[in-house]
Amino acid sequence: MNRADLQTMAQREQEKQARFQCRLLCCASTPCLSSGGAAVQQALQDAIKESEASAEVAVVSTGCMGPCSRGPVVTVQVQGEDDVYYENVTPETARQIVADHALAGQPVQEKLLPSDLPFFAKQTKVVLSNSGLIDPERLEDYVARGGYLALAYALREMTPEEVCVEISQSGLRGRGGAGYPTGLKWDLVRKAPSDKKYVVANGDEGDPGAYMDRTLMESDPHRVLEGMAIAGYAVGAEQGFIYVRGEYPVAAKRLERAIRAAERRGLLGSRVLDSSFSFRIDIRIGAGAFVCGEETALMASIMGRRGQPVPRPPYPAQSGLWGHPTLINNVETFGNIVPIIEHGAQWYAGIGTEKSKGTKIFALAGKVENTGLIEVPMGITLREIVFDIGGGIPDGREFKAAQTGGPSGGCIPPQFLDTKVDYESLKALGSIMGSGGLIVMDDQSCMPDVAKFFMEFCMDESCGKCVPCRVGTVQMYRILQRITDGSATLQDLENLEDLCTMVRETSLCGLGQSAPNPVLSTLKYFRNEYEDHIERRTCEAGVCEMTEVPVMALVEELPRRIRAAA
Amino acid sequence: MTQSKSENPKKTAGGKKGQGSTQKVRLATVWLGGCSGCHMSFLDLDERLIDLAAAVDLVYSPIADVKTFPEDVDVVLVEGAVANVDHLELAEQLRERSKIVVSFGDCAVTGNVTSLRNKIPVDDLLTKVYHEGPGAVPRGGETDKVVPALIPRVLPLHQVIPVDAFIPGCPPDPERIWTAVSALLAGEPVVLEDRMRKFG
Amino acid sequence: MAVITVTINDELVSGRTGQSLLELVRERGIDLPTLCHLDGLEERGGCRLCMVEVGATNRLAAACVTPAQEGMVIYTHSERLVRYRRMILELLFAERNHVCAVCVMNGRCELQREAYTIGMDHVRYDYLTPDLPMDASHERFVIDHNRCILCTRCVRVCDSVEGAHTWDVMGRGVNCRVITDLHQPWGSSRSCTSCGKCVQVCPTGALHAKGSSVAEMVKHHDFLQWILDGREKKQWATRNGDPVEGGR
Amino acid sequence: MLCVLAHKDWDFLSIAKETLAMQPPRTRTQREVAPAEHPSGDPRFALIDRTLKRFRFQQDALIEVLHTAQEAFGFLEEDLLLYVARQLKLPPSWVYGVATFYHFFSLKPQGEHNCIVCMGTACYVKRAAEIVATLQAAYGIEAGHTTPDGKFSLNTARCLGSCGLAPVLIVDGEVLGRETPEGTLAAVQAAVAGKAAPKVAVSANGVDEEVELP
Repeated sequence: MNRADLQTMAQREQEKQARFQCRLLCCASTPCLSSGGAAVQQALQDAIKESEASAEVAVVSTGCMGPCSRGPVVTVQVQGEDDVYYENVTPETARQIVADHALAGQPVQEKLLPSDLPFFAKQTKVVLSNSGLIDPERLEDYVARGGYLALAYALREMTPEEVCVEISQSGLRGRGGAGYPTGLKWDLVRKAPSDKKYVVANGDEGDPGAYMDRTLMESDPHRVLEGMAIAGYAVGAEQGFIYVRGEYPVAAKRLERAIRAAERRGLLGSRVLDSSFSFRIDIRIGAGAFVCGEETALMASIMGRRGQPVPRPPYPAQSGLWGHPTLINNVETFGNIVPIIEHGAQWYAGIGTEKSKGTKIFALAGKVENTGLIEVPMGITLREIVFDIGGGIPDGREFKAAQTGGPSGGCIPPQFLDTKVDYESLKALGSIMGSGGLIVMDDQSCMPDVAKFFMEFCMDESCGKCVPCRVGTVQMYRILQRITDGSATLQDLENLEDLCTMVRETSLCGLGQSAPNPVLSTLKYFRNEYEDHIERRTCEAGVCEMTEVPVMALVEELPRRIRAAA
Repeated sequence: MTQSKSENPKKTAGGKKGQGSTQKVRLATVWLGGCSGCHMSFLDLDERLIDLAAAVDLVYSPIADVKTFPEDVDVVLVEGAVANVDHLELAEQLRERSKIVVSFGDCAVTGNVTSLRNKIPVDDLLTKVYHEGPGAVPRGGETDKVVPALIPRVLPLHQVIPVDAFIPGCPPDPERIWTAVSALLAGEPVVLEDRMRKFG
Repeated sequence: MAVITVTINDELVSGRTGQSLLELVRERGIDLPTLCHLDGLEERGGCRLCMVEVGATNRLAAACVTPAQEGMVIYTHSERLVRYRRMILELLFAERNHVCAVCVMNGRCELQREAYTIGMDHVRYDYLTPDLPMDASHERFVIDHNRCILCTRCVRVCDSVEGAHTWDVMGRGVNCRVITDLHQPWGSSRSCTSCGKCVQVCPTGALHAKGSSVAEMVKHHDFLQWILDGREKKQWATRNGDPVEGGR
Repeated sequence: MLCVLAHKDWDFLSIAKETLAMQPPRTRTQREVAPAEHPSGDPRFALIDRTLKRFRFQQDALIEVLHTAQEAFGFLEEDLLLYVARQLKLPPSWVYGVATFYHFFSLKPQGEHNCIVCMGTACYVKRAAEIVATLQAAYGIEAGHTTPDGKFSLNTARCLGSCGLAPVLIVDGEVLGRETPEGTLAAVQAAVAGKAAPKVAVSANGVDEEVELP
């Protein structure tokens, strides 16, 4: 297939879609499926069949539309009208939608989502621009929306160097959390002398409460593949790997299909789009290890080994997979490549703040009205995310903190709600951008308990290679456990802080280095809660039960317990 | 749980009384959960004991017949780990009544052999030793005040009360003890050279 | 190999490209504590004792795995570094059941030596006291997991020098354990050649000869250089010209 | 920990099979070679052999092969690990080290019924810990363990990625969202007793079902 074929394919598909008077887009992402999406889709299809409207009305199974807590979500597209969203659709509503809305033009009022909902209005869809609009399992759908044209353009009109320059000028930074300039990384790999190079997409999205990458892979797999292929062209690699978290079988399956479809059409594989560039992509399925999100551990895992990080330097850009220069980017980063090539670096750099360009996808969850997946421009305030898009805290409760960055991040208190969300600002607050999990907490969350939760996570996920992380996380966890069970002393608090700094500075990889962040940030903003737990043995949020006593109190406590047991 | 206050004790025994004061240093030694080996090693100071006797009043010790821990002690050497509620009580008392508390020997410093039982839950331990072993006794004895209740885990002294100086060793050899004790008597901080800090 | 200049503790030092900071520091006679490092074995960078302060940013780097580069400024014994090293050693002592008083390596143990050298006289953290087994099924050797610090010297020497790869690490985090073959009794391992290299390189009492009692075990590392020199350079002598005593 | 998911709901094998069918011609010669059968004659070994061949016996494919093995056998027993080690020409300790590093691989058989409680941050904030505690108390097992009679396994997951439905759990493949401790216990008891979960929920397997366009 060449560029002209691609355009023909797009045209044919667009015409085909235009023949339908009405298209019913039905979300087939994991959250919607978990709340009954498959039955809804079946009901839509049955209803159409029964009313013999298959020629006018089409049902499309799409990726995520965003408002996951309101799932299953169905979008109705009628030609010449704005899209209409339905929430919490049941099979009954589905039939009604077909009968009233699709066929009679009368929207079903009760499950209607207002289209001017701030949830949608405040978002800027760049990476997710296809998500929820196309069938992720059909290459034609992607091509109809301009898919693979960016790759074709890059291959024909740009040198690899120019691609790297374009990406650099866009100001795109790594979406995995650390925010390393993507263009710089590409250029490093491009310049690295080697006859063999690799491109790796990191889809090992391990942060609990984050599912941006999964959604992107499930909803628009070709965009990731196209981004990787452009990267392969830019750095001179012929082989790519997508490392998909083992917990994401749907994403793996859709990617696998997408790769096959693209290979069949000559969009991947040898001689891509009839050029001299060849690029194969293979999938590697993770097996459940958070540390594999770290790039050196990820490479070890791709090579079938224990996912233990190795010291850098050498960096993967110098010596990565099998000793060859390797470009590793997050899946979401690759999702940004196509729009940059498509619209130009200038356009992209126009979105966001001075140092953080473009948009960021967040998985908004926790104690907030609208949970789901959102894409917002960098520089938006936390307040806008939590109160406008998120719709505020349910049950009239108080906002207490927003947790970003998962176990490597921190908790941001109410006084910083007007902070602009970008890499630097979040770091200055003691948190990180992270991969994009954003958990809202209300006054029912106890901060030492939150810190304990994350420390337990890090303790379980520590690979065991370096001492500070392997043992330090256990010691920090035990201190936090004592704080939350009422047996801690003030000396414990001092030891905890010392351990935090030591583990942060001496650990081998990012997991250990950032493991103390949740503790440090909660200590910074909610120190009084720690002190209440220790000195008064009280938990304001009512989470901790304080069933233990400090060791000296065992003198009275122990005989009492023994008598009670006897 | 850890309560050690100072890494390098500033507090000194001789300090307050001043050099040349005729008043002797009030020294105590305590035996918690240990084998008394540290005390044996202490006695191995041999002829230095005579110098020591001239400089201190031994106000409380397993080798002296004193029932209660006295007030106003200058230095107390504590042998053994904290293993039961009696140890806890005594530890609290000696901390309140002494200026300088010294963890004396590996059991006090690390828990050592005494803490080997920590991997076994207390209930299982008691059952195994007292209820299933030879001459088994019925359960319930441990509630009696006469037998002090075992705390869930044996702890080194500094995890119970703040400790000012540490003399590791199992047992600490007389040289170490003398280095530490003479420093304390001279009103100086205890500084042991490398080899003298060796555990075991 | 180009000559480079590095500033160590405010002193200008010359070295060669390709050298690690650890090599350079040790060449100057500065004692930097290490546990997972052993001359002749592949570096691991896991114990984090050899961390040094690098450059104006005071970022820490493990000297054993950091290549020396022209113009580097490093400090090896700042107050912060000594404090961290002590904490790391305390963490190691707290991790498993290191009861020096009843250990075969008492007096010769590297962990014990690093602890007293750094000034560690007590451990501020919880002793985790895990319930770990001892495996005495091998005819000549014993593995006591209570004393293992997971430096993986045994794994590396078995893989790269003996070539048997009998040892590896199982599990993750604090539950890691060195294993032989399929986590089976050492004595039943079919890949083990009983060469004893793992025992010789083990820094603590985790691997020891059967029958040795408290403070009796003596280990020799010289054999490693002996084998490697012989293998690579066909030189069959140690640095001082004598054959190794414990090498076997 | 998540091994239950791996062999119950997740379709690595079908991915493997499909990919096998789509292999480019260059590996065809290898596929034509008759698979060497495992001496036990257990046909499940043939599945492992297929994955081995797909990856041309590369040692780097260890994790892929272990995925297939666990999918086929439910858990990784020693014999199986040894077989994989021999086929890939890897030391047994290496294979064992890898198999125990990843949460997905289980070296013990799992219970007949299982419940996986999501312990991701969103679920944690919505008190998933109480659900785990309730189940632990009811069945007398810790999370990650199976009851002595082999009837029920309780597991926790890092994040099931359905944060909008928090707290989320999976009982015998059924995804239940916005659960309570009482509701979960009832669902689990029903599952263990062999009845369908009382709550109507769409099968998680639904995600694997193909929905073709009209």
